[in-house]
Amino acid sequence: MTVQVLFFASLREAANTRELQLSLDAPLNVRNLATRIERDYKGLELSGSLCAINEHYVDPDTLINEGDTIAFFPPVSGG
Amino acid sequence: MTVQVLFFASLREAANTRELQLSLDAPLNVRNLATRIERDYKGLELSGSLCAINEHYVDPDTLINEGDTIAFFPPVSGG
Amino acid sequence: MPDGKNIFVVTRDGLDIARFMAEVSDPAFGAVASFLGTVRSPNLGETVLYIDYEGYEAMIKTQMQVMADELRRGLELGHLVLAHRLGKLKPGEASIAIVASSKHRKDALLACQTGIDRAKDLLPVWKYEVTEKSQTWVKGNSSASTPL
Amino acid sequence: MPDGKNIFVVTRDGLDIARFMAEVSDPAFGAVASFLGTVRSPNLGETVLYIDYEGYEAMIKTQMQVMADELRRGLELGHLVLAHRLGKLKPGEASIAIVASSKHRKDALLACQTGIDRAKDLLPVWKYEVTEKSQTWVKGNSSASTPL
Repeated sequence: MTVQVLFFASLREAANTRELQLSLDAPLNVRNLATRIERDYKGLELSGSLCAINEHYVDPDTLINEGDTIAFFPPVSGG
Repeated sequence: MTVQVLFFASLREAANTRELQLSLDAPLNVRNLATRIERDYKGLELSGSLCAINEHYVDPDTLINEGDTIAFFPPVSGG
Repeated sequence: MPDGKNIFVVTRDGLDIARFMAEVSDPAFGAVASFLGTVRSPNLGETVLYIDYEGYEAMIKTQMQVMADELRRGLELGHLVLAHRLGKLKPGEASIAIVASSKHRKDALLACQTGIDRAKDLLPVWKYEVTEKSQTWVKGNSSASTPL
Repeated sequence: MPDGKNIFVVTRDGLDIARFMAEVSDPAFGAVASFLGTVRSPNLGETVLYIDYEGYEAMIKTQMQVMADELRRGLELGHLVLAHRLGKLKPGEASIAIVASSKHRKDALLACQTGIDRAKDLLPVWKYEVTEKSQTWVKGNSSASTPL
């Protein structure tokens, strides 16, 4: 399956990109995806990050589906 | 002693004036003054009213002094 | 950090909320909260034509000082505006404004919340409400002092 | 009574608080409350030059809808504006605004209070703070979901 991955703030800087397209083998959850990204992108540390799928917050156990947009970012600091 | 008495809202309407100058014999408290005003101004009912002396709220037992400005008014309804 | 200033306004003109917010804004204080009370219509099912606000102007300012002192004792505030309009106001027009700044968001918000409750207790203002069907002094309610 | 409307704003321009207050004002709702967060300087003893706010814009609007639904479940609100500014903001400039109207004063005030807390939890925005001495991503804190 194909998914879009987004990074923000310090993770965007560490990944040196805002956006990736990835082809993945299902079934896969957010934690598995994070592990794969950390393996492929040295220096990108996702531990402690939050994740959203299709603009809604999800926990690391959440399963990923074809076509999802998956965002990784540090704890938010807006307001 | 001489004092100034003010009325507001429905009490101003019932007294048909906003302001009186009164000469009084001391000592006298707010309750005594109210009784005297009710005696002299028929139709002016002060029971349930609030009182302020020199722009500060006071209870009915408060003593009145020479030169005081004494206001009677209904419970406030501003805001 | 600059000292907080108090601004007390009693006026027959429209309350200029944008100006009040500019008055309290200050880089030293990162939070600005405001509360506006406006004339509501319909009220209790009746269409309101206007409310005529009568006030004891000198005492309103004295009691605004009492309120500001109270609020500043309990809260860490920056600048504070307390404003009440008098005269005839149409539905939707603002009769009262409380605007506060503070370093931390909790204080400015609590100033508005506590402030509007205290304003309704303390400010010597009376509403004469004129609706399509009636005209009456709005019954007040205050714990400011013991009634006669 | 008219239905309450939601207005969500994500912008790189200045937040026009007077316009937001006009948007929520309605004779049916007698209370209008607002909260503005502004860039504070000094912060932790250092003079701030600017804060650059990065945001995930589509998700900010989605989460504003989540916030509005939450607030309306617990409170009897009229109209509601949720607004966040992005980009470089100087000290004193407003980064976030919450403006609500309600029939009774308690609801609009609680919408601001609960709203700013939830906004800090839910809105995907990150601050890059540039002071005279340093430039850092401000450490965030959110209970929106379990971190990795």
